[in-house]
Amino acid sequence: MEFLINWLSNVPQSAVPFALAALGLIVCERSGVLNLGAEGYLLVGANAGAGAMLTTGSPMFAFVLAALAGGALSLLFALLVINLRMNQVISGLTIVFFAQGLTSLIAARNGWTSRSFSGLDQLDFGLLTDIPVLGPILFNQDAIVYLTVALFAGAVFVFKRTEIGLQIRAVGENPAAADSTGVSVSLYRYLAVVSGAMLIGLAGGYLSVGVSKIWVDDMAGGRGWIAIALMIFARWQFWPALAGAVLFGCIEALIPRVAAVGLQVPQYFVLMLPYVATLCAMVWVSLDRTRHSGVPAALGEPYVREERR
Amino acid sequence: MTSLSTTAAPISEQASCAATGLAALAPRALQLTNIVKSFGDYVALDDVSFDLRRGEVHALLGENGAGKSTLMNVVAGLYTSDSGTVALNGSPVIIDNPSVAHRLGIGMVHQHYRLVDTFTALENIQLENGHGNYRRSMAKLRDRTTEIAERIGFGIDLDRPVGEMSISEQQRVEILKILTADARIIILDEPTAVLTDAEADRLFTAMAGLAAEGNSVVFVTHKLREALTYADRITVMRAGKMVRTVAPNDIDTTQLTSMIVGETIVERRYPSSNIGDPKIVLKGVSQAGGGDDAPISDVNFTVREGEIYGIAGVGGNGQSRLAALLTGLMRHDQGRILLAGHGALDGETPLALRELGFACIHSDRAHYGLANDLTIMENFSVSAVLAGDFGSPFKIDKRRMRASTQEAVKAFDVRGVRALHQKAGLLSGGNAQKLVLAREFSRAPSIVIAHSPCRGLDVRAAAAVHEHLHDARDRGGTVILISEDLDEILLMSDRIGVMSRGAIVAEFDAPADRNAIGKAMTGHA
Amino acid sequence: MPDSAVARSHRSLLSRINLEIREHAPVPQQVALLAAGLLLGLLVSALILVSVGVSVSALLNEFVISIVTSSRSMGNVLDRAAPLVIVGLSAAIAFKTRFWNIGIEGQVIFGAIGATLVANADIGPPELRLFTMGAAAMLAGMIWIALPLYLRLRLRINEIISTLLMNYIALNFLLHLLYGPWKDPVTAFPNSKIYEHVERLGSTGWLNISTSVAIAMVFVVIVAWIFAASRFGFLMKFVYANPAMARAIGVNVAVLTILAVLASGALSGLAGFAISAGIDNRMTQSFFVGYGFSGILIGFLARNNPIAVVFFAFLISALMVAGQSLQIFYQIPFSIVQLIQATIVICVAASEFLIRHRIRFVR
Amino acid sequence: MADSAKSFSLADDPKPALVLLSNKNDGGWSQALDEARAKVGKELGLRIPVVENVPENAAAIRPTVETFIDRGFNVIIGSAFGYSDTFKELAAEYPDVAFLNAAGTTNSDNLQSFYGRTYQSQYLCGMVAGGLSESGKLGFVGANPYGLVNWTVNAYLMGARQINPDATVTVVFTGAWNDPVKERAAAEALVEQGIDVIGQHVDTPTPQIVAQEKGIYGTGHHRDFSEFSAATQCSSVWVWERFLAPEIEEIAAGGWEVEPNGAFLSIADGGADIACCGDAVPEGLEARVMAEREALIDGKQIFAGPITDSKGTVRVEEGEVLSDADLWSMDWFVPGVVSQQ
Ligand SMILES: Nc1ncnc2c1ncn2[C@@H]1O[C@H](COP(=O)(O)OP(=O)(O)OP(=O)(O)O)[C@@H](O)[C@H]1O
Ligand SMILES: Nc1ncnc2c1ncn2[C@@H]1O[C@H](COP(=O)(O)OP(=O)(O)OP(=O)(O)O)[C@@H](O)[C@H]1O
Ligand SMILES: [Mg+2]
Ligand SMILES: [Mg+2]
Repeated sequence: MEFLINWLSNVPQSAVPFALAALGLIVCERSGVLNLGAEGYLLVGANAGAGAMLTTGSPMFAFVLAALAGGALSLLFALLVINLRMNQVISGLTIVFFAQGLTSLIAARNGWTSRSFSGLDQLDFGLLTDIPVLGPILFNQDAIVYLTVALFAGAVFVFKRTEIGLQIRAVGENPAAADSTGVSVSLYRYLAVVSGAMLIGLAGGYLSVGVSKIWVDDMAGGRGWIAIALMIFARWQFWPALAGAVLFGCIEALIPRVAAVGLQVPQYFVLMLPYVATLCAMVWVSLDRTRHSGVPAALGEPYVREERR
Repeated sequence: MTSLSTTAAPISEQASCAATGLAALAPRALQLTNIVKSFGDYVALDDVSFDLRRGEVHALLGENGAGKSTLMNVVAGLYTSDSGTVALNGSPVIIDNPSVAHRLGIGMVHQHYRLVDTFTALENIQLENGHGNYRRSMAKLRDRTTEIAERIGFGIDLDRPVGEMSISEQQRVEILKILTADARIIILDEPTAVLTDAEADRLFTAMAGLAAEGNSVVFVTHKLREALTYADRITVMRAGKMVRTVAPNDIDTTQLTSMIVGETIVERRYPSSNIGDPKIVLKGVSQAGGGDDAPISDVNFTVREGEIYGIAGVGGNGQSRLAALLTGLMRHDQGRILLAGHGALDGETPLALRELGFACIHSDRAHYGLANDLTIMENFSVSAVLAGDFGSPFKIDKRRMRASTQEAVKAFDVRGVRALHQKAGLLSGGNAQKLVLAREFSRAPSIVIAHSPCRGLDVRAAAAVHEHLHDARDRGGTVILISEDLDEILLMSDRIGVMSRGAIVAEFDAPADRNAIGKAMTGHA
Repeated sequence: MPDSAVARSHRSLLSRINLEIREHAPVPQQVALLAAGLLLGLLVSALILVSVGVSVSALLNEFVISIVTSSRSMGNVLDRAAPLVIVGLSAAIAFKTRFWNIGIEGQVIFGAIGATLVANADIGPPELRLFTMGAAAMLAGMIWIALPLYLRLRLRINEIISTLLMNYIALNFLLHLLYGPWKDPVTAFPNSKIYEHVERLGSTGWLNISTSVAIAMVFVVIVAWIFAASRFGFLMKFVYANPAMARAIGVNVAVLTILAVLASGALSGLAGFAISAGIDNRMTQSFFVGYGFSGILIGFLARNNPIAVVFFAFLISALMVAGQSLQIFYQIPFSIVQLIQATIVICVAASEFLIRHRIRFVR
Repeated sequence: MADSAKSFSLADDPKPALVLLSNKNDGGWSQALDEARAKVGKELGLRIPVVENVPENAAAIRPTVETFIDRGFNVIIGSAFGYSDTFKELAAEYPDVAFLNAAGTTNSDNLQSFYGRTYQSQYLCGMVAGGLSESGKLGFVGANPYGLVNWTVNAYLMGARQINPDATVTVVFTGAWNDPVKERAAAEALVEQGIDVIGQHVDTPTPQIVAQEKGIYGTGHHRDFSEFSAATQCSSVWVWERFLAPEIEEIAAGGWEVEPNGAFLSIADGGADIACCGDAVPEGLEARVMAEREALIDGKQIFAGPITDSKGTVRVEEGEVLSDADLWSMDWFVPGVVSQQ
């Protein structure tokens, strides 16, 4: 029981980076832009967040900066795929490569590497925290955990209940249709790419400011890729993505705890677990052939009005 | 002897000058002057002028690639013209964006519908209209749409995803889309290409009603009958140029044809003279799993050598699935497909079928017919390469490949080939289809499966395709022609099967009665 | 009805710029544009370097003079280029069937594991040992790509993600071996036992470069031939351009895809062998680092053309070698090499845009 | 490796250069070496250049080292076991250059690997931990399970049991030297298991920071981690300058003789030592630790028999001492170590 509570109360923290990253990815991809750069946005977000903490010490500022850093890098990506119509797979990978180089250069130049800082604190809900079982799980978390849920709700609202949401979805499903009704495909794709990347940047910021409280090179550790898989797993839907993130949070929070209770399982196979689980999740979803995969119909295809198809 | 006779016929000068009638006197709703539009080096619109009166229904005709869609896209703000002016109700406007066209009350239903499949009808309509508070505007829009739909007699379920709708329902959504957005100038690009006669009738009645309310309607079509029946005025384009505008009363079909293609084309029925033994027999064939098309059940028919068997029917009654079975893209669940001299076919691959003498002309040319990004030579040679011609597996003989492509291009009169290594996607629709035929017929097939081979083709190209199908039959081949175009079926077939709800419900010997077939198609036989 | 407020009589600035698809740019123009893109990329990279404090003369010296004049630098460049060429080919072959093999790194790891298995167990006669190791490496690479391939063909699972995840699984498996059963029996440290002499790819006389360079060249020729002249290559074009059409016309798309993708895995595996047996003489914990991404970028830059793969592999290799000495003597973090690679890809992509499009200004 | 060493002399004045595996500010392993470089440079009056982030593959190491040699450097100091093979080849190719390699495994006439007997310093840290712990449950975050990490874990427990015979150590391996996210997760999981002192053998100070957050104590590794965390009560630290300065002087003087199995430095030789102690450590405990340190300097053996591992296998017989070779390949834990392996 003790083990279970400890484990579950750590899940939100592990789940948030996945959840925010998957959220940002969905926002972006719903507009029809294939985004493989998640790992890169996580890195610049984490880097900016750590830098802000080390220079100003304000978590608030750190998160804003992390989101902005993600957004800024995505402008380059948007330029490549929306204006220059570069292959979206390669562009995404290039962004990851670029971000790996850039962040370690910035960190090395500023001496941020391996310098720890005080991170984000849990919110204080007073008595609520003391409720047995649920208290530590639900009411002993930091602000970003709650913000994440709010952001999901906000995204669902925007996509299901507003004009802009309808238009972004239309751009992702059929840009030609959207274009002929007067919706600017490029504008909405920019909007989606940048706001999506800001969310992923925020996820990165949380990784350094909220979780590790330190910067080391390449610290995203493949979470960006898992987030992409999560999005596929969730069929590009918001709430299932959150559920998936929680599932992965469970796995991530479980791994060190398995070791800490001294269970005899080969270590490196345990470390494979998140990746194997991701693969299994993808297999599981694909076995259900009756349901549509949910992929935006125009995903990955650049749009130019006068191009003949 | 062929079914096609062409004679160069000078267009009668008088016909055009007599373009009069009431509509011509009404004020100009839209006037295009000296429009030029080029794509790269290719001039698609060469100094085109066009005008549209208030309250008229105007037909726009022309060969494939004549520039009809391009011209209309310029009006709708999707293409930016290189030069020329556009005036609306007499005042010049710049339409450099669809949203401008939108605000100016111009609405266009495109040749390929521009609908978001996963959205409901109402969401698609909202996309065209939306501003301000979403939820409130949705509710208002629903009322407005329902009202308009009732007025013009369009019944549709606003909450169904359009992806699940039939083609004609989708078209209604497209039209409602622009009507709810207050379009006063309504442009329909080939609206009837995919509709049945009855549906087309209903559409034009609705359009006439809209015109009577003071709106203007332009429709693009390849069907001369429609233009002559429903239009107040007819404009003909050829090769990017305006030919002229006429009134339907002043012209007949033959004259109109020669205006369009610059020559007279008369296709005649041309029955088979040597029908032989049964070649392919379908017995109780059923297929239900997978695919988007309607399932088929218990399909029975026999086709003989030297015969064209036409399969008529309203689209979506299982024709695509039948075609897929016959071309090896799908495998039947039940029943037997027997091939004379071979036995039962049982899930043979497309390659195996080809080796048995099959040739396949798929309805979706872009998807199954050609690889647009590859060259004409490659597209032509691929089936021969597969069969092991042109050198060894390790070394392809490019020289022989080139020579035989050259020969075929000439034999099948594929035009617009500037070089054999030009991308196939650059060919116009008709010529691309001729290239497909050249490839499919290059290995002297004994069985031809053709599914809507002339969809979207102009008169001349269609005639050429028909000629090749006739040739195949006359060589003793067996041809199965699946088409939703009843005129084509009547023209081509030696025997006709009518397909409805996944089965052959009636058979007719040619020449058959058009009305009887029509009834069988809609299930009232 | 139109009111004068919306009926403008001037075009907005943006709508004066018209983007057109260009069907055919003449070949010399294409080459010139690509070269310009490449140059621009190098120039931007140089600017980045200067901005972090490297002098222009130092750049010239490290990137041009020392590589061209020193045969040792040249040898280094070639040594590194060999595996890069092989992974570039691997990427190109997979991309030719629209299979995004992002799992090159995992296959490189498995290739080395296969080779090391043979070396550790002394399988086969010593004269054929290297050959056996190479074959085992290729087989292991194929095995590692087989699962994503199966998942893609059978369940339509996106191979970009599955191959990527396989990288992480391979890495942990490698660590398992190196910290477990395969740790060096002599030192108990986490790398495999050192290869015996018969298990090492020696050097050939000319410039003292590794045999792996020769192997890479052989595969370049084979792949170039397959792409350009064979029936397989011809049909593969259709699989790439329009798989539905290819299937309808009788091409066995699945078999072609399987063959090409397995070949891709095999080549990546071979690269793992070339690194282990050609450079490190054992399997280490980090031998694969950077080859996966570089392979993909090389494949892309070369537009899947095997000859161009050689050129870009050489370029990236030179960049790595020069980057190394920049790191030593100008205290520039090595990550700058990644930045430069990305910058070059971006600039070349921009130039491709101009090859494929024409921008026109309309009145 | 074991061929009898010949003595080696430099032709010129010594010009050392340092090749680092990772960033010189990594807070741990590389930074410790870099700090030693500065001290040695000052002591000997030399400017010693350093290269960072040279990965463990020949393609990276060789050009780096050769460039140094080309530019006249004649004492090359490496920093990773992954450099071993390449250093061995280079040493053969450049017989008049001296090579030193921290954590290396190869030696020759002009190449000497060196490492510290960290089990000694970690043993002392274990004593501190055992003394500070109330529950007797200690935690340990390790990188990868192999000899030189395993011995620190065992020594840590053996040290702790000097003070508290019932102490246990729960160890979590992260599978990486430098992954603060995993280290934090591991440390937090350990705290949940009720440990109240945490030791470590990974490169970042994350476990110490977690200790501070959770209000428990910690012991560091590589460098004195009390600079990062108030929870850190002592650290096993590298004191490379105490080895390197005399070694370079010896090389310069001529007649340098390489230890055939590498220099395996005890506290007395200046490899690893303990930085002690924090405010929480009672004076009595500190005195005991310091006394034990003196004993180690005087030759006390930690892995002296009888030692039985957690599975009951006898590892060191009564009256014997574990050999250096067995230390390096240690793949067992003493009873009381709770681990996944
Ligand atoms: N976006 C485009 N890019 C390049 N060429 C184009 C484009 N749109 C049209 N064209 C070319 O312009 C010419 C006119 O095309 P358009 O679509 O207007 O013909 P159409 O008269 O509508 O023909 P169809 O009856 O086949 O629909 C054709 O040759 C076509 O290839
Ligand atoms: N986008 C384009 N760019 C350049 N040339 C084109 C383009 N599209 C078509 N063409 C060429 O323009 C010419 C005219 O095309 P069009 O579609 O009018 O041919 P067509 O022979 O009149 O049509 P059909 O065969 O359908 O009767 C053809 O030679 C075609 O190859
Ligand atoms: Mg058209
Ligand atoms: Mg061996």
